Amino acid sequence: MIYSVLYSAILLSSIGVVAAVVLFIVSKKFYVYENPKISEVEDVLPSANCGGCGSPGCRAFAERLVGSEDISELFCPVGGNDVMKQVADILGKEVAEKDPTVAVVRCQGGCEVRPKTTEYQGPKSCAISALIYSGETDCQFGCLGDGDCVNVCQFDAMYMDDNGLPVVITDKCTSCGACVDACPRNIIEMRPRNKRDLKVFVGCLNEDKGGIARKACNVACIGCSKCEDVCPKDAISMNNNLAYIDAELCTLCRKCVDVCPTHSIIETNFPPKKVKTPKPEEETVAVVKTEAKVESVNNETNA
Amino acid sequence: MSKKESTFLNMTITLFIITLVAGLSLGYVNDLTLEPKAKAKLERKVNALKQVLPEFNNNLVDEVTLIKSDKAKDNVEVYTAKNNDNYVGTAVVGSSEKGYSGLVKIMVGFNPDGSIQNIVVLEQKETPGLGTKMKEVKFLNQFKGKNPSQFNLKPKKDGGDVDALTGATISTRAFGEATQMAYDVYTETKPKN
Amino acid sequence: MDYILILIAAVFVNNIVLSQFLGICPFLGVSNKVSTSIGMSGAVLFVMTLATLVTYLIHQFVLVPSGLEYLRTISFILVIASLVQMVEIILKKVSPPLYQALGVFLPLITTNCAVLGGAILALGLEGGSLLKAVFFAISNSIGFALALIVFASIREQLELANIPKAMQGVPINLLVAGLLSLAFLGFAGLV
Amino acid sequence: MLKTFPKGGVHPEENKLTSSKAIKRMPVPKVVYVPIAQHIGIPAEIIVNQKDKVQKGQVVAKSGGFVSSNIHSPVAGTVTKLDMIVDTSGYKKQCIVIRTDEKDESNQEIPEFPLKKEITMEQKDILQHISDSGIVGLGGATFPSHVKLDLKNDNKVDYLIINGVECEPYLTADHRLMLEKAEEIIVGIQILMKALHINKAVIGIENNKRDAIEVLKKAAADDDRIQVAALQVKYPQGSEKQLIKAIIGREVPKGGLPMDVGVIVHNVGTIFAIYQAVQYDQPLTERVVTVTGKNLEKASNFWVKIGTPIKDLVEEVGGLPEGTRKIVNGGPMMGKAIKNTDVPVTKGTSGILVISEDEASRQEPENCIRCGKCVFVCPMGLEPHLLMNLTEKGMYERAASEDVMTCIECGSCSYVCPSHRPLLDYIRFGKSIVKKLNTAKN
Amino acid sequence: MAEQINQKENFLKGIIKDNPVFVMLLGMCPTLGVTSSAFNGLGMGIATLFVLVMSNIVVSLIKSQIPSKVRIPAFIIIIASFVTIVEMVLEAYIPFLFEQLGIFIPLIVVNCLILGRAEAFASKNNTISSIIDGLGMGLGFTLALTILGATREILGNGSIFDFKFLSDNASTLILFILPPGAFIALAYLTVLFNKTTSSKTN
Amino acid sequence: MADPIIISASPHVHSNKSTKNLMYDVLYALIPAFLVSIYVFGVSALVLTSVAVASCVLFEYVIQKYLLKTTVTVSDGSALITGILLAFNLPSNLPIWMIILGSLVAIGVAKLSFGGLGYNIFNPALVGRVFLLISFPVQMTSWPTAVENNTTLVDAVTSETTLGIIKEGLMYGDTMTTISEKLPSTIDLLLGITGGSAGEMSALALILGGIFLLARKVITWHIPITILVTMTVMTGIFWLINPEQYANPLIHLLSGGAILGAFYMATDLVTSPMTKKGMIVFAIGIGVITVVIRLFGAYPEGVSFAILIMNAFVPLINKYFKPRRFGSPIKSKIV
Ligand SMILES: Cc1cc2nc3c(=O)[nH]c(=O)nc-3n(C[C@H](O)[C@H](O)[C@H](O)COP(=O)(O)O)c2cc1C
Ligand SMILES: Cc1cc2nc3c(=O)[nH]c(=O)nc-3n(C[C@H](O)[C@H](O)[C@H](O)COP(=O)(O)O)c2cc1C
Ligand SMILES: Cc1cc2nc3c(=O)[nH]c(=O)nc-3n(C[C@H](O)[C@H](O)[C@H](O)COP(=O)(O)O)c2cc1C
Ligand SMILES: Cc1cc2nc3c(=O)[nH]c(=O)nc-3n(C[C@H](O)[C@H](O)[C@H](O)CO)c2cc1C
Ligand code: SF4
Ligand code: SF4
Ligand code: SF4
Ligand code: SF4
Ligand code: FES
Repeated sequence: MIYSVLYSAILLSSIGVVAAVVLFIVSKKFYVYENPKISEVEDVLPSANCGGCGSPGCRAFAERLVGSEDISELFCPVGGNDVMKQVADILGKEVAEKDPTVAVVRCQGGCEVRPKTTEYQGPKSCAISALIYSGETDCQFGCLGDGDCVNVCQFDAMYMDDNGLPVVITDKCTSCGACVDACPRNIIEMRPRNKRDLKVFVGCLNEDKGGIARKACNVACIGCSKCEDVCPKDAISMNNNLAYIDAELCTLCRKCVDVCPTHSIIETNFPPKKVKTPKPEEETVAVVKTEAKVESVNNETNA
Repeated sequence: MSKKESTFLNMTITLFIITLVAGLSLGYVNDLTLEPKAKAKLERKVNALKQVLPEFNNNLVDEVTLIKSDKAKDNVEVYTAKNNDNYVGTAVVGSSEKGYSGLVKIMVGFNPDGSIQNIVVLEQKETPGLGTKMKEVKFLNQFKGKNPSQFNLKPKKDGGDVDALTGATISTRAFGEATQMAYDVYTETKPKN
Repeated sequence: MDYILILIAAVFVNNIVLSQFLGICPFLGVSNKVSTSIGMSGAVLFVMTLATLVTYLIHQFVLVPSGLEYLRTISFILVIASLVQMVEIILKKVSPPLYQALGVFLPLITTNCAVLGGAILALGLEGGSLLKAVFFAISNSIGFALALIVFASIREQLELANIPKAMQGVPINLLVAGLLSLAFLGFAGLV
Repeated sequence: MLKTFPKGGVHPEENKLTSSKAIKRMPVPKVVYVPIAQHIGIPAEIIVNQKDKVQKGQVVAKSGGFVSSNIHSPVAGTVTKLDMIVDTSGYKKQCIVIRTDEKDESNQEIPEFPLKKEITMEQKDILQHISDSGIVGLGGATFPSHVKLDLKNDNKVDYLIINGVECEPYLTADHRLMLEKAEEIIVGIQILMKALHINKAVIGIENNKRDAIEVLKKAAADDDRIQVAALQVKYPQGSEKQLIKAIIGREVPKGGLPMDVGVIVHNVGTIFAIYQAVQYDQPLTERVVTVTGKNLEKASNFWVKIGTPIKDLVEEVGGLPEGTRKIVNGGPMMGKAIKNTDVPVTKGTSGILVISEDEASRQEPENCIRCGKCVFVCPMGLEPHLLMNLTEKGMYERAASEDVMTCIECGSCSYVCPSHRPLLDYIRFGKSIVKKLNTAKN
Repeated sequence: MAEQINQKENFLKGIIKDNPVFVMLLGMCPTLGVTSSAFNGLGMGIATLFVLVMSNIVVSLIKSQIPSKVRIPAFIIIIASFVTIVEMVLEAYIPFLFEQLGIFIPLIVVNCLILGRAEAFASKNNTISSIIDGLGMGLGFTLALTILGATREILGNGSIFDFKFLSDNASTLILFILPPGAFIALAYLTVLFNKTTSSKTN
Repeated sequence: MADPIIISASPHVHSNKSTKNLMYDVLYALIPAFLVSIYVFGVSALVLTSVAVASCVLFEYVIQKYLLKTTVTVSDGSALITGILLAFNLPSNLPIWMIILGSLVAIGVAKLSFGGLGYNIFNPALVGRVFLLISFPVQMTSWPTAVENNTTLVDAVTSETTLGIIKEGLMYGDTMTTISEKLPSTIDLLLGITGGSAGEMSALALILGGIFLLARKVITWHIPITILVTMTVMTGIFWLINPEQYANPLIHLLSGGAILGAFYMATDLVTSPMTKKGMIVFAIGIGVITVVIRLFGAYPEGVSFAILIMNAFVPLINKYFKPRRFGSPIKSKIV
């Protein structure tokens, strides 16, 4: 009986030795080097695979990070500076701090202020309806309201409100930029997140002349230049009947907000001002304003 | 992590040692279980025999006789049971290829008077829920105590005495045929005392 | 005739995946595209045939004579694992295009029940011979390929369907496999 | 058996309500809105300023590049504004607004030119003239004709096919034109044949316009180079690829042009415009427009100045009927729905279709039942259901490999789908994305 | 590694969060192949559990002695040894189960669950954690197999653990003890599992 | 303006065919066969059909509304057809609870689990039927005897189907000559005075409905005719080789589910290929598999399995038998 034990040991160990020899040859002859740092970097990346960094997925971005000499140009918007610091630690390279950004919706043309003049029938998609015409209202620059941006947001950071406009939940927004790409109208812009998420920006993209714009939408920028005049920092420029606030220059003084006759300029997360007696004809506008503040309340509780 | 370097020598040695240990321990366990394994195999057959035969105490499995039969491909196993050297019955393995899905193999135990003591089904591939019902006691019971010389092993549909399984006349037929074969062999080999 | 029966049995009646439940992991895993499933099938065909050939020889000429049948499992798996690696090396060197097509699937195959299971099943064939065992392995691989490719094409189509959320992913794949297996029951009794 | 293209196609209700209505001349509008992008390609460049006086037929916008075309003032008057006006694309586009000078004689006189048969112009002058006259394809694509006719030497074109099919339901503009200007069209064909050294021409006409077939046959009787082919009634027979296949059996290769099989296709309207330009030096400033709709009192065909607001046309036929829900620029299969009647007529406007409530609404889409009807009717051999699904699920690469780009947007698939799926909507979107991806790749 | 492992979590993860069958889809062949009755499922589960725990122990003990290039073959041998032991023991002492499980016993070797745990866990953690991991995973596997087996047995045979609760004549859904039933039952059990676990986390 | 102008993309007109139309056409086509089944099997056929239809529709409603919480689409009529076709494939004396179970499997498992109408890979009614056949072989293979002008409530007498008689006879070792004495006459087969599933017996009534479907362009000839021709050729060859072992083609065509399957089940739009070439390949597959199962398999009847098996191949067929793209090289190669 002891023989059988012996036999089995001999047989198995000879197979084992043969296997070892074979494997040794394999490992010697066909050695493929892969930088172990790639997987290390990949581990710290958020694995959202959103493409916000410009690479097709996190793994590809990790490869690019490891492969590049200078990674200060590369940035993972989802992970933000924290992640980039970790990456830099792993790679022993410098990263540039990026101001955190957040998506803002530059249109306030909800149902009440921007009357519908036609009815669209077809797939509910901004990109598709934009192919056939300028939308259900007379404004051909504003939001189409079919929510392509909301659909592409992987982080549930957007929703369509009752007014038919998208709203960004700034706390959830990772600034991946997917919505910016999805919007056929370029309504969405990435703007600096600033302290306490304070922002001042023009909530309109209508390039039509004042009268036409105003007729299409109550809160349209009519290109009156009052804000440009009042801005102490020259942060506001006028182009094609439309004001634009340069976030780099803007100091959040909010002088422009008050002078805008159509309330086109949106401020977020500022403490409530002393209540102005609302002028009667501005009732509809007031609705929009409270809407904007609802958003700010949301953010402050979480910030 | 303190992983060892992979060099030719330590790779070979590691695998050698592991396989050696594995081989030794497996050999050892095999030795340990060799006997129980053999016993277990035996027990299965003995169990079947116990079910179909009256009490016996001879070593049936070793005393199997193989009989040639024109109805079966292989030799037919016949077990002669004795209790204290008294002949108490015979178990015959009968089979039929005419099952719904081919082979049906059963073991039939006969009392010395030729009546059926009991039957167990050894192998069958019939349709679950139809032909497989032949394994059920309800079906098997109708054969107990019957002597095939008086009890026609064909299903009633074909003029026999067997209550067919619902929806499985073919299986019943095969079962009857296998039993008949067992009986035929039994009558040929029945000890004449 | 024997061989035809083996083929029909392995491909349709006792399909290795759909009724023997071997190689389910690659069946579920490498079946999202028809093109990859074809590559996988090719790799399985190759490895399975080779593995059955070698293990059959080992069994017949080493294990049985020395009375070491109980080492079947461990020696088979070792041989298969080494074999797969070796094939990988050789393929890489001899035929890079073939390696591109099949090579990526090779590591997956080591831990694939179908190969080990097929090798073990081949030992139990009635009236077994080396040729029969190898033919059996080929038939099984064809059965595997058939199931895998059909399944992959179904999955490609389902990619475009609006499957209820709860059913997405694993459940719907299992369900398709189940219904496929249900349909294949129709071949029962052919052999 | 009448000729037709072999695969696909549908046969919607023809509804040619206006085929017996002779073409009437619209009164000269008070104001015309002339968009600078009336053709495929680069928009023309405006060369007039506000307050400029312009003559009738004067170039007001010059061809802006190789694939572009001149635009002429349809009236004599004053440029009042250069403005953004919603055009047929649904978007505001640059327009030249011209107020008609009521005193200017050229606006009053109705030019009915007598038939002029002999072709005196030299070959290369002909092409130059076509180019100068701002002629673009009037069959719907508005592709600048001089580009199409600018044959490279290595291209052997041996067939001129004249598209008189007018397979769109409702529309009768080409039909009437063929009836009323048959001789001129034949001369136009001869002009092109001379210009391009082609000596085989076929006029393709669907069999629901038998009178036009007769008339043209008679007109072409003296010239045995010109044939008239009667075709089975089937949409989209008018699409050039299908038409070529139907008439001479050649198949334009995937991604290719008619030229690749030695054919040039022109619409009868274009031919007439070429005749006018070559024989009488008239630039393209007016065209035939069918104004139609089941509820219109006086649906008819009109000679309309380019730039006329559609409002004027609608007034002419008795105003928008009660319950109008949709106004289509073009036919019901390929036309574009427009936002309002302020939109001006352009070179591409072949008809105005006014649709009421019950016809206008789309039905709710349901799941695709894989009936394959869209596959059977697609004249291009595509699988519309698959293309739509792929686009919907964002699989543009696969859509591209399934030849989404070869879709001619005929709409047969959407028309026939029993589940009311917006197939073409998605396919068009898919095409736009694939095009973007392709340009990004190059 | 200095990381402190919460042993309770380590144990529980295999049962719910990373359940090898419902979540990780490991070892599908035995899962589908042997579960025609609750008892078979349980038996297979326990056999796997045994191999899993034992190989985890051995691997974690000798992990630092194995050169990384032969890691996988070494693990395979270790696993295969235990599988062979199980095979022999079953054959000797529970022959009935041995026959029922058939080819799936040697196939425990290629059950990705075992190699996966050896590779992903035991080769990186200490012995105690590895045992607990093996126990958790093994129990999760056993549980899943038993549930699947029980479901199929109840539906297909009107019995559970061979205890027949329906009369002999009652019609049962035989389909469920046949191959298609395995796939279909597992499909819907997975849905159920996902539903219950996801509603728990919410 | 009260109602604003509608903007939508072209085309602006639509054919008047809708999914609902198609489904109801199938419904009308099945009426003759339904009447025959009532005539032959009496009230039980009526009960069977109504239970199957009601439960299919109900399951679709309940599952969509309460389980999946999606839009309810019962009004498209597809569940109705699934119900009727399921019923037509069952023996009319099947216990009610089994009918309901079959409907649950057809609708819940085979259809809604895949996302509902249009997304299923396998023919729901057939999945339901095969599920029942395998689960309850006894009940599913004992058919009530056909009686002209049947007025009984419960059929106590069961009988064999034509194919069952042949299969069993051949298994027993009989030859076709002796077996054919037990078979119903060709006229009875045509009219449907024979045992079998509720709706599959009357070849004449089914063909009548099939012609209606062809005329209404709900289906094309490719699938049904190819199936029947393939079956005729296959069985014909075997019959010519040995008429004692193999039944003649006419019996094969007129018995079992051949006609029902060919005209109503294989043609299911959702689960059949989308090109004519594909349809012919699909139909040849069904014909061949059916005959193979009938002649050599365990089951006397193979149409259901054959259709289900070929259903699985449909995505593959669609992939490799695409319509020829306009303007692609004439010899379209199979990629
Ligand atoms: C799916 C299926 C499986 C069957 N399985 C069996 C079987 O295992 N055994 C059997 O005798 N008959 C089986 N049959 C039934 C036979 O074809 C035949 O109908 C039956 O034996 C007639 O028996 P009866 O006269 O008792 O109804 C099966 C039938 C079908 C449709
Ligand atoms: C679907 C479809 C239908 C068309 N129908 C017509 C038609 O009926 N009549 C016509 O002249 N052109 C029709 N065309 C346009 C022709 O394809 C082609 O562009 C035109 O005949 C070229 O002539 P042109 O350049 O003079 O316009 C159609 C195009 C498409 C895509
Ligand atoms: C970029 C481009 C270049 C073209 N070049 C030519 C050309 O050189 N010759 C020609 O006959 N047609 C040319 N065409 C016109 C097409 O053949 C066709 O008439 C036009 O796209 C409209 O056809 P449809 O109405 O059938 O869509 C060109 C079209 C495009 C878009
Ligand atoms: C011609 C035609 C045949 C059909 N055949 C079936 C069938 O055999 N089984 C079925 O469940 N539904 C059938 N339907 C209904 C419907 O297509 C089916 O329920 C879908 O498969 C469900 O997605 C049929 C419908 C049509 C129009
Ligand atoms: S809101 Fe826009 S930028 Fe922010 S996470 Fe969503 S998609 Fe990305
Ligand atoms: S912001 Fe842009 S993408 Fe979002 S709903 Fe509006 S138009 Fe659509
Ligand atoms: S896919 Fe394109 S070419 Fe084909 S039918 Fe549809 S619109 Fe016409
Ligand atoms: S016509 Fe409509 S329902 Fe039919 S296959 Fe095409 S998309 Fe699907
Ligand atoms: S358990 Fe993974 S392939 Fe079988």
